[in-house]
This record gives sequence, C-alpha cells and structure tokens, in this order.
Amino acid sequence: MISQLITGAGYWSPLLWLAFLILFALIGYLIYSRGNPSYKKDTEQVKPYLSGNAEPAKEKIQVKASDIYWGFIEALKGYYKVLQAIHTGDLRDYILWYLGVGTIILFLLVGGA
Amino acid sequence: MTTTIIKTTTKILTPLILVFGSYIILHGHLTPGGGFQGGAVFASGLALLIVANKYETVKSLFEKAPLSVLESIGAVGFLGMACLGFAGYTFFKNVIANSGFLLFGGKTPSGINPGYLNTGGTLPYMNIFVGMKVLAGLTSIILVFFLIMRRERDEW
Amino acid sequence: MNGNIWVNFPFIVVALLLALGFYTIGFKRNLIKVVIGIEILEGAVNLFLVALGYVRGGYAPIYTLAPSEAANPQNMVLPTPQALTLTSIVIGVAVSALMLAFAVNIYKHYGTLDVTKIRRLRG
Amino acid sequence: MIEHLPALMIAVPLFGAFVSPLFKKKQNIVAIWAILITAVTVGLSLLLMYQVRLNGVIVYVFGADKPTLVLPSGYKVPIRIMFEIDGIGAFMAISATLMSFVGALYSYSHVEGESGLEKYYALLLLLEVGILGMVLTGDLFNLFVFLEIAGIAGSALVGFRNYRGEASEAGIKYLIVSSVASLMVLFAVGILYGEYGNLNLAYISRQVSFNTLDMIAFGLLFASFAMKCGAVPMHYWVPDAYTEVPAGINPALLVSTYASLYALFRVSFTLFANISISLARVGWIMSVLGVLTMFIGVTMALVQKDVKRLMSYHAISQTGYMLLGVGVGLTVLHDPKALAEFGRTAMAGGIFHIINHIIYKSLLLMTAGALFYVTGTRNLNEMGGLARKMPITTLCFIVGAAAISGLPPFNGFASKFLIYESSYRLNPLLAVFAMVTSILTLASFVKVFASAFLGPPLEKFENVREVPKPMIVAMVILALLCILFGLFPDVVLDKLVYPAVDALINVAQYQSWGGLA
Repeated sequence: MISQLITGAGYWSPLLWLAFLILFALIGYLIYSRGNPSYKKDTEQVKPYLSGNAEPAKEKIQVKASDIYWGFIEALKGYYKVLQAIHTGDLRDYILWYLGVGTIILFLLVGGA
Repeated sequence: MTTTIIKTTTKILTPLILVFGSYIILHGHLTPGGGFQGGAVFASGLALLIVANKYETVKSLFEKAPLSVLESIGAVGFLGMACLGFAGYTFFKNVIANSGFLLFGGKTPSGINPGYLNTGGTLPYMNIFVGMKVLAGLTSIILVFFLIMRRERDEW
Repeated sequence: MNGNIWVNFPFIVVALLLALGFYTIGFKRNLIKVVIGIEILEGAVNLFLVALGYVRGGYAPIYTLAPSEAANPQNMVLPTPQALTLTSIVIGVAVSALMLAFAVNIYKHYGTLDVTKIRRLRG
Repeated sequence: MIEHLPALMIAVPLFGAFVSPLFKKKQNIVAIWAILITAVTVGLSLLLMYQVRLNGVIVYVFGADKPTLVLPSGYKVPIRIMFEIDGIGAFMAISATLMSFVGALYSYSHVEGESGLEKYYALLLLLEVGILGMVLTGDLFNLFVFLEIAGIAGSALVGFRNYRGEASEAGIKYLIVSSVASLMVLFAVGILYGEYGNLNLAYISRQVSFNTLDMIAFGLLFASFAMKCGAVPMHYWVPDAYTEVPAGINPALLVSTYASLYALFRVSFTLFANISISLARVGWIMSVLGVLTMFIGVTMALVQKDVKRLMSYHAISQTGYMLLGVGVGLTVLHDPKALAEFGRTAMAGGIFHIINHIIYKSLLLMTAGALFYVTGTRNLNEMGGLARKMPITTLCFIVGAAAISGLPPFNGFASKFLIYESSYRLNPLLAVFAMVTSILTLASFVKVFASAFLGPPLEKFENVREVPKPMIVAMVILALLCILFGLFPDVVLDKLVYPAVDALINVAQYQSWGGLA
C-alpha cells in the first residue's frame, strides 16, 4: 500500500512523488551528460568575464545578510517603517497591546452575543 | 543596618518567631496555616538574623548551611508521601490517616473537637516537608539578595 | 438596599485594583514599579477569589474548637476559594522573587531601571 | 501500575527535578540524570497514547480510593483534583516529552562548562512538568497552576545566562507577560467558579449558560492564552525569549508555548463548545488572528540579522498556521456537513502542524545554537562559509529549512497542504495568505543559508570544527523525524492526529469523563 494523505479535495502521496523525483532526476542527468564535451574544469573557460577587469578576491565579494532582499525591503519601505515602529521592545507596550486586543475580543464576544 | 535596636529586637524576637513558625507547621492539619505559612514565618525569623548581623558573619555561617539540600529533601519527601498512595490507592491518597500508625496515624474524631495532634495521616508529614522546603527556599532568596546588595555597596 | 451595596463592595475594590495595576504596569517607567504593578494585580485577583468565598453567616471550615452552631456542615463554607488564594499567593512569591532578581541583574548590566532604556532587544 | 500512568507522568519528571540539585558540582552526572528522566517520560507518554487509543478518555482522580472514582458516593459534582486525558492531551504529552528529551541531550554539550547546571536541568524538568500538567489536567485551577509553573521555569531558563544583560531583559519580559496572562486566567477561573461553584472543566462545560459574565471569562481566557501562544499583535515577547534562551531549552519552550495554544483550543472547543450562536465568530477571530500572525511574523523575519531572532519570528508565523487550521474547524463546528467536508481536515492540518513545527523549528533553533556555539555570534552579517566546516549541521539545516518552507517531501508540506486545501473551502483569501507566507518563509531561509553556510570561507572561522556528538545526535534525531513524518504522513495522522482532532470535536465524551458519569 502506498501511503496517501487524503485532504478531502484529493490526495497526496509522498512516496509516489519521491519516485517521480528520482525518475526526473535521472532524465535530467541523461540530458546533462549529453552536454557540450568541450567544457573543461579549472581552465580559462570557467573564469568569469568582468569586462576585462581582474576578478576580486573571494573574501571581498561575500554578500552580507542585510544586503540580501535589499530591493524587496526597499519596495515595502512604508510597510516596514510602520512595523518596526510597533516593535518598540518596550515592556509596557507588550501589556498595553494585550489590553487593547483583549478589549477588542471582549467587545466582539460580549457585544455581539 | 546593624544598630543596637535591631540587634536587641532580634535577640528577643527571633526565638519567638522560630518557635511560632514551627508551631504553625506542626499544627497545619488542625488550625489555619501549614507548611508554606509556617515556613514563611520561620524564614522571616532567619531573615531577621541575616539583617541584624555583619556581612562576613552571615556569609561564613550561611555558606555552610545546606539550604539547597534541605530544599531538595523537602520536595522529594513531599513527593514520596504522595507516592505512598500508589500502594493500592491513588496518588496523594492519605493512606496513614486513621490507620493506627504510630505517628499521626490516630483516629480523627468527627464533629467539633479540641484538635488532636496525633491525627492527619500524611498531611502533617507533607506540612513538615513543605515547611522545610519553603524555609530553605525563602531563606536562600533573602540571602542572595542580601549578599548581592552588600557586595555592591562595598564596591561603590 | 444598603446591604446590597456592601456585598458588592469587595468587587468594586477588585475592579479599582485591576485598573490601578494595569495603569502601573502600562505607564510607569521604573521597572520596580512595574513589578509592584504585577503585585497589585495579584492582590486584586486574590481579593476577588476570597470575596467569592464569603458566605453571609457561614463559618470557617475549621473543626478545631469551632462554635457549636457550626456543627452542622451546612453552616460551614467550602474552603476551595481560600485554597486557590493560598496557592496563588505561593506562586506570587516565586514570581516576585524571580522578577526582583532579574531587576537586580538588569541594573547591574544596564545601569538603569528605566523601562524605556531597557530595550536592547527590539525590531 | 498501569492505571497510575497519568500520575506517573507528573511524578517522574518532578522527582527528577527535585533530585537534580543534589548533584551539585557534578555536571556530567546531572546532565545524564536529566537525559535519563526525560527518556523515561518519553516512554511513559507513548504508553499513555497507546492507552488512550485503547480505552478512550482516561480519568485519574487524585487522593481517591480508585483512580476512576469521579463522583464519590453522595456527591453529584466532582470535588477532587483530577486528570482527564484524551487524544489531544496525549498528543501534546508526546510532543512535550520528546522535545524535553532532545533538549536535554543537546544541552549535554551546548551548556557544558557554564555554572549552575544543576539548576538548569532542574528547571528544564520543571518546565516539562508544567507543560505535562497543563495538557493532562482536567480542572481549570490546575491549568493555571501548571501554566505558572511552566512560565516561571521557562523565564528562569530564559535568563539563565545571567552574565548577559539581554538574557535578564528577555527573562523579565517573558515573566511579566506570562504572569499577567496567568493572573487574568485566574481571574476568569474565579468568575467561572463564582458562577458554577466548581472547577472541573467537564462539569463547567455542561453547566455553562453563556450569559455576559461567561463571555467575559471566555474573552479573558482567549486573550490570555492567545498572548501566551504568541499570536500577533501580542507576540513581542516571543523573539526576545526564544533568542536569549540557551538552544537546548528552545524545544521545551516551544512546546510550552503550544501548551498555551492547547489550552486555547481546550477552552474554545470543550469549555465553551455549546455557544451555537457565536462560535462561528470565535472561529473567525481565531482564523483572522492566524492570518495576521502568519503574515506579520514572516515579514518581520525577512529583515532580521540575528539568526535566532529570525527563526523566532518564523515560530510566530508558523503559529498562525495552527490558529488558521483549527480556527477554520471551529468556524464550522456546528455545521456537520461542512465539518465532515473540510472542517475536520483543517483541524487535522492545524494540529499536525503543531508537532511538525515543534520538530523542525527545534531543529532549526538547534542549528542556530550550533552556529552560536562555534562562532560565538548570532549576527548573520558576521557569518559565512560554514558549510564546509560543519557538514552535518548544514544538512540538518537544509532539512529543517525545507520542512518549514513546506517543500515536499518533508513534514511541513504535509500539514500545510491540509491547511491550504481546507481553508480554501471556507474563504480562498485565507489560503492565499497561507501560501504567500510559505513563499516568504522559503525566501528568508534562503537568506540564512546563503549568508551563514555559503560564500567563501572566512579567515576568523578557520579553526571551526563540527559541534560535539550529543548535539549532532539531537539534531539528527529531529531531522530524521522530519523526513519520516513527511514520507508517512498518513500513519502519523491515523495514530496521533485524528484521535486528537476527534477528541476536540467529540465534546460529549469529555463532558461525561469518558462515560463514567
């Protein structure tokens, strides 16, 4: 019996998925192995071409964590500005938020019933 | 802090407080109070001793006191008394009460009575163990605060 | 009429104490005052529990040397609220001791007890 | 002895906790002691689940002549403290014990050499006691007591590294938040006690009449437990606490958060199950909180630089999935057709996600702890090129990151898939948010992977070696669980999750103490 995850709308079978993954990996490898035979490792071929400039040392081109997704964060600047203003780290705000949300929940539960 | 007034008061009051604390612990199954309350009273007596003495004296005296061990023994003893119920009954079952066991195993009269110390089964044992734990715990809390504060004052 | 007001009096005090406690936690800047606010809240809840356990004309459930009217168990109150209160007090002791210990340690490292300055963890 | 199993669940870790301070100055012995005790509790909890599946609800009355003596002769109401264990209680107990065990194993090396280790392990075991008590108890007051025990032990552990000021800051924040929440829980319990004169969950749930006072109590319980489980916008303590706690405690602390989630479910499903008018509204509140939690958590995670803080925000965001799944189920609880169609599946997804998330988030936090162990920093900007130095940690991280992002065939996918498919049926927008969150999760873990593990090797980390064996064993156990749960989700669902879901839905069984009264 193949293990199945029945969701009500259909099913999902991880083992079947895995079998197909292996199958397609094999097909991929077949295509890959028929690639250009003139490619050689560790030669002039694999060096990046930087408009004639020398390649910088590897240590210098490390991408910092804060620079990843720079564009995404820049695009959502307004959203993040609000969000980071909320996260004050002030102990008292933690409790005040609790009071506020608690009041809303109480209002929804009591007021509407 | 160690003025003459505090020292004299301590001399008179501490024995009384300690005795009263022990009384509350031992009579926990008869009167209001019990392990925690008695232990707290007892610890307040010890706190008076801590406050009224010099930093060095307190440090040298209480460093030898096995407070942490006492606390563990109290807790394990409490758990052990509760586990007695596993013998045929349930956890926390009072197996000693009314069983005729030598200590605290006497028969509990029903209705209004003057209160007999030799009753209560596991309750007095539990009170004693809890009292032990609480007095050790509270004393070590007070001690820690006292030692920290004093050390900082010396550094200033 | 007069009696009704006094029956509810403890609950009014509870409400006041709750408001006071939340005000202290929410708007005071000193960490020790915040801790005191927690203690006030705890007092409010404990008072609430004890007030719940009050029965007019009831006797405390202690058989030792109780007055003879209390002999009928119907006249004695159920000690559950008192038991709850005692447990909550015991827990409260542990909480306040731990909070004060943290406050001492924070003062050692930050040199201040101002809540607005104790926020190296944020964002 | 088998009938005393529920009591032993508490007694064994309590005994372990009380004995461990006696091993002062013998660090290794106390660590091994804690590992032993937690291993025993894992066995006990598996046995408990087996018993629950065999016999249905288990009731254990403390201090009675017989464990099943709920109503002593002459009484119509239960007067004793009791444990009442059904499917979801046993399910949470398994999660708690398993994670304590893994945490203790990991701690063996992770905190080696720090002072006060006997207290560390005692507190870890006490935290376990608190969680187990919360999920097994059958009365409201003990829920409060164990909530406080878990809160105190947890916050003391958060502040364990007392040479760091930040640890104390996080500790006091967690402690104040948790004690305010618990006090409000106690207040609500007091209201319910004043009305119905009893504390037994099953008894009160039969009596509840849904007047204004009841709804106030419900609101207080709901808001307090929502804060304790880290629902946005009351989640601020979560990143603080998770970041500063030693990584070996993270698993247990996560479970203690989800014990509050369990309490939230228990209150909504059992205690107030019969509010036929506004239960759908409660379900919607829960779902909307879930969506907010998911989305805000994940977007905040994207901009973090501290690796553990980033993962803590993901913990918040994943809590949203559980709230969403179970909230969808709660919305349609009184609609048998919709419940059978997708409500039950949604709840299964939410509850399956609890154990999945506990497993992979513990794994991820442990890899973060391993990074901290070798580099001494948690700042992602200062890390780089660690993959070659720590191959096993890297592999574990990849498994965990794939699982949290919901990539097949790991366990995160299975539960998320259930949630997508079922929340779509209630409102498509919910499923859209869930999927967007999943994508953003993947994005932020790619960021961690790229900045910490990939890149050229840095000079300052030249002498870095793989972490010690106990840490690796703990991480590998969790990674294997991730893969196993992902490959055979149907087995886990059948054996663990659906009993839990049915226990929540089938209130009548709980109310009658499993048919005892």
